Amino acid sequence: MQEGSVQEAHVHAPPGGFLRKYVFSLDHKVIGKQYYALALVAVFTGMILSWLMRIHMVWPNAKIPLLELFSKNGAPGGVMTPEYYLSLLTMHGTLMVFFVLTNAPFAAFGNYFLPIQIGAEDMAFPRFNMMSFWTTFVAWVVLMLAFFIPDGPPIAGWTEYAPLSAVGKDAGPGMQWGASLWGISIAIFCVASLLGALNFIATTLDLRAKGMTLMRMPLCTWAWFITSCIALLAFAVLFPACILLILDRHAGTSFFIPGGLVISDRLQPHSGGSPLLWQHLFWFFGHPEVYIAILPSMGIVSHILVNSMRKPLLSARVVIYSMMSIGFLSYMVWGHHMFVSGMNPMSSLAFSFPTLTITIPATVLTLIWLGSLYGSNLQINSASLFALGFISMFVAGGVSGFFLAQPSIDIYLHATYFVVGHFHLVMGVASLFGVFAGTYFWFPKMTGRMMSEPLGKLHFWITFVGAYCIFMPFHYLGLIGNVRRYQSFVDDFMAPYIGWHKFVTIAALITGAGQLVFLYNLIYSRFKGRPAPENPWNATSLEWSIPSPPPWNNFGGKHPIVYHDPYQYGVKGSKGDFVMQDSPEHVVAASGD
Amino acid sequence: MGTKQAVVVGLAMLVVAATAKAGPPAGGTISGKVTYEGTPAKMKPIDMSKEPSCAKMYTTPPLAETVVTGAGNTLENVVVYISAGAPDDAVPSTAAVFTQKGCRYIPHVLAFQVNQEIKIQNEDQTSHNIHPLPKINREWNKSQPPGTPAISEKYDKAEIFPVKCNVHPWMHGNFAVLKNSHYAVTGDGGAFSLPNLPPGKYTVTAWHESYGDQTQEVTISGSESKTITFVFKAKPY
Amino acid sequence: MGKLLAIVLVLIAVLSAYPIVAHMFVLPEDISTHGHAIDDQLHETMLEAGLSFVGAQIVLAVFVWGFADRKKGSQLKNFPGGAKVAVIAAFVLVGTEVLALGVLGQEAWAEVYFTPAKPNAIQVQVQAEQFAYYFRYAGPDGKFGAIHPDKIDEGNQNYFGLDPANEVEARDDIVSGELVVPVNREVQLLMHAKDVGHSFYVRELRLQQDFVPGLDLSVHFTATKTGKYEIVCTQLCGLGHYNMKAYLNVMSEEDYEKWLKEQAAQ
Amino acid sequence: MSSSIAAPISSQANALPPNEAAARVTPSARRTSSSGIWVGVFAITMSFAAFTSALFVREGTADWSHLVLPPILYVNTLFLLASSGTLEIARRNLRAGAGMPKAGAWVALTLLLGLGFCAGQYRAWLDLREQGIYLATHPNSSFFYVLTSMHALHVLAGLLALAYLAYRLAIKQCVIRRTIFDNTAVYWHFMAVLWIYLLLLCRMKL
Repeated sequence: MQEGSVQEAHVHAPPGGFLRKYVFSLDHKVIGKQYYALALVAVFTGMILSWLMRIHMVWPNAKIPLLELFSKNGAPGGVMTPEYYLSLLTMHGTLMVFFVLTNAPFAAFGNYFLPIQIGAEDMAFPRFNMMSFWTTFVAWVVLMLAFFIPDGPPIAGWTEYAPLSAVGKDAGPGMQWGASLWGISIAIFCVASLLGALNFIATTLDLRAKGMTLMRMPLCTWAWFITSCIALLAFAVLFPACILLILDRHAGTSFFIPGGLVISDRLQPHSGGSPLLWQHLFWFFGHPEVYIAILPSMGIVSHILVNSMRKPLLSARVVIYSMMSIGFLSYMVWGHHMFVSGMNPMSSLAFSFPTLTITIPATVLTLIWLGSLYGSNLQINSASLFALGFISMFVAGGVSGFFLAQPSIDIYLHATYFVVGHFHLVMGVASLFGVFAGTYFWFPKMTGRMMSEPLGKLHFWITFVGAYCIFMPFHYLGLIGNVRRYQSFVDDFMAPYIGWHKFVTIAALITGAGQLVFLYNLIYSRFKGRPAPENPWNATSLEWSIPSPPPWNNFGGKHPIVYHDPYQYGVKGSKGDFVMQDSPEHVVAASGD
Repeated sequence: MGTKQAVVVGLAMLVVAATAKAGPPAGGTISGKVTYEGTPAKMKPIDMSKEPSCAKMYTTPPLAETVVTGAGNTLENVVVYISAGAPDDAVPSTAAVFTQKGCRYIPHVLAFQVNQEIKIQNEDQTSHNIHPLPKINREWNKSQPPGTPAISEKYDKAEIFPVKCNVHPWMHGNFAVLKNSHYAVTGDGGAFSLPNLPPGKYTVTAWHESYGDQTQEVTISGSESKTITFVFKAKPY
Repeated sequence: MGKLLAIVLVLIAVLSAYPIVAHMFVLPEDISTHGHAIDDQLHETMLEAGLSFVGAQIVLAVFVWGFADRKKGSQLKNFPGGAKVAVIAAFVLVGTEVLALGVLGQEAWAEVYFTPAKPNAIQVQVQAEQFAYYFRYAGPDGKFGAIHPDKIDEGNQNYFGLDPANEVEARDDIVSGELVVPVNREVQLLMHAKDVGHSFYVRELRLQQDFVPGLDLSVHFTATKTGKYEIVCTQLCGLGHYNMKAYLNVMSEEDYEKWLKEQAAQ
Repeated sequence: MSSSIAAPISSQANALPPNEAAARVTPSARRTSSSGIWVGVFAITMSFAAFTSALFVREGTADWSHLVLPPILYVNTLFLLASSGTLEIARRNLRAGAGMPKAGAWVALTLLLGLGFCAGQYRAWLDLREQGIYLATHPNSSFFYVLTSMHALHVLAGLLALAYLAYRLAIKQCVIRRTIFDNTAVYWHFMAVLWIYLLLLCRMKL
């Protein structure tokens, strides 16, 4: 049946009709753009939420008039209530982790470029592909609904720890229907991601062009492939967890709710459930999710760096193996989120070791990137700036992992701003830098127009410096024991440090505003940008061997044949300094491996 | 539903108007006091150390208010009302005010009429949360940061139920939603008085949050005033 | 532009390191017997992590400075030793770090979790609830009254759901909103959650432990310095999470006895 | 793989004898959907593994009681196993180049057996209800309902695929690509295996 769809989608004339072309398109390129658009909406929503939170946190009694118009209960008289702060916190986390960090680097770019980079005309199952996007879209709609129901979004944080998330309205405002919507939305999202991952894997395994051996795949294709393997496991586990949560909430079961709980003066009619069960199931997904967010960016960044260095990496193989081992290890470390959660202290040590071990492949990657820079011919442009920024951010966020990986230190640092700084840098900012780099690099191919370089560079400087100003202080505040997820700091202990929080808030406002430059650049260049040539960056991989933007069937019915490793740069004795993957030209000594 | 109430209210208004026309009502009065026998539980002091802004408002920590007694075994915070015999009254235009001050509810027991507006205000420097726990009325749960406007609410069914603050566990009060205007909450001295009762046979109910309720039948003829006493059984624990 | 990036990278490395080096953010004073181990561990890690951070940023800066925007046709070089060096370096440097930190550095953990509380430790039951802590001392009889969730009546200050009417043990239990302990005596906390997940965090004690509903855990500590310290909740527990706290009051032995008597009197 | 792309549209393919139609499917194309189905099987296995681990954790708690499985489950099991058998026969027929109606009939039989299984499962739930055992009665019943219903959902998906096959073969009497048939078979057999596993799990743990 899927075969049938492949044919219908591609054998005959290009897809006709507005709906088939732009809405329910089976074309992986359109679907990729749709994912990108959704992520863009989500990221700006999430950013505005973080603004509101930061403002309220440092000026707790500040009136935000517009907010009252948006939610009367959430902000009576324009002053945000404690529960609404938590609602925003939950929605910020959920939007960013699921709809931005999972969608943008993985689903969006993966959909658009994975098939092209392996020389395929489309995904293995175009219908599934369309379904995954629209299912994701439904998940997003369901989640956003929480803003518009009377009791508002849930207040249990993006981890939705049971029993807080499981007992329903007694747990507080937002925990009646808000939390249910959350559970349903995430369950739907899981299905979508499973379909997507399945599609990616099948495509990579089976639709590679002649001569495109696994080892000849570009590094970002590898990253997307490994990521989809991780996603397949992770979401397959989160889905059951959500089902059980929803049953606890609405069917009166007791999977996560123990007996004898008295909440809001009411004895809860449950018995025997295990709150730790939720934590285990959630983090078994949750930690790999971190790598689902970061791995694609690693791939994209490597792909772009090689191109702007005009010379191969020290070793593409090592990069691939490192990414594989990160993916593999990511399944043995979820417990490090639960060091102080009452888990058996023995297992804490058991989880700590692999967690520290992950730093080895991560360091290998970093050293490979750095080492490759040596003696290169580095071209500076918006794309490569963000790629270099990624390395800097990845290191900055990575080293703080050393602390949190150790149970004994985690006793002190757990649930402080140190953690917030850590995961925002390494998971949030770093992988977004990958997305930005990818955008500046591939925009010409996706739209047929170049993005504005000056604006791109301006965007980089604001974002790069801004991100450090926001997230570095978090580490310091964590060191003095500043607890996270507080809507305001009521204790005198924090008084001397509020200044730092104010600084962060202002930095966040400026950096956020800086993203408008990016938005403007996207929209402006899409329509008014300089027309892009077929291969503006003198790159070697297959996506640059076809027109910009690519025709509906990618290779115009031709069937690329691959002769080389993906990164033939600085090749001696060839016309240019590079040889494309599909050029039959004989390469004397392939530099690199 | 809503319209039905409107009708009821309308009728009630007519009744009131009629009586008003008939000149000053031959107002009988039921008055008396509420006492207890036995030894009531000793009220423990409330530890507010977690909320310094409130704790510093008291020189000695205030006591819990579930059982407040006065001289001569009198009992405070008892709602005395006409549970049967009197017609539903018109909804008063004035709002009943419920104040959060020093992390306590003032008054501890707030009695008001069905569909009467209640205004809940926060006079503290901290954020409070108001979470009434009715069984038949609509339940809601709102927070009230300092300096925000008063919360205005209504209840459309007669019911007596507890009110709690989710942020400060010790803050517990009670809402008594009553059908007619003939009610009183005993204060210091445990005395109450229900004036302006037209002649008739009435059921008077006294409700206390931890001792439950008692009823007495009272018949009023003309403008006589009757005195009754409610005696509750106090438990040491 | 490349040179500028290099400069900014160096600036970032230096400025990020400054507040640490200048001790602008010092850990709160440690008042526990096990805390020093955590602090040592943390400082050692800080040194290693800090060096790797600054080092990496500066190497990045140097290479960007040296090799960005070179003039056309300038010679490409390969990193001496190529990938091998990188891999070996990673394994040696980080590998030893991992071993040092991960294996050797768990004494603090061991002291908190693998050594049981001494038999003479004072037992205090702490109940976490939305949004406060309540502490229970067994009282003269040294026995805790049983907990009956259905008997909980907060308006009446019965936070634990005790049943003094029917249980003698419960009558003399002392319930306080403040954790009062004698200095230099080991205290064992019996942790009980009334409603949802909470956590017990005292910065100065270097102690953090979640409350898990339905699962009564226990931790033990010895406070070495008298004074008042903040206990805060670090596990998101609902709308009042930010306001969920209590105080740890470390007293001299005799003050503690006095306090117990006063409480018993009430 | 492009050659498969260049293949004529299905309506024309219908006209062709089976072997030739099969020939139109290039190796790469056949691999495509087959690795797809295996990845899918893997994902489903993972989520049932998650349910299982949840069960093991929950089993440790005090309120864990015992649940007597409705005997009809064993009958259902036979239905499901039989359906796997009939599907294999259908495939043999197709391979042997026997007429499509014959294969179609066997597929239809498979479909009926599958429906029988679902009906039986429903019956089992009713039996429990009559005993007053509902989803939330105790953890065992919760897990029983969750596991069986999740499995039943997956079976229904399989039934849809079977219905499609039966329709194409028996009624339209047209060729269907062998990969589709094989994948459906893989999925359907997996459903049987999964059910055996769940049955044993429920029998031992619930």
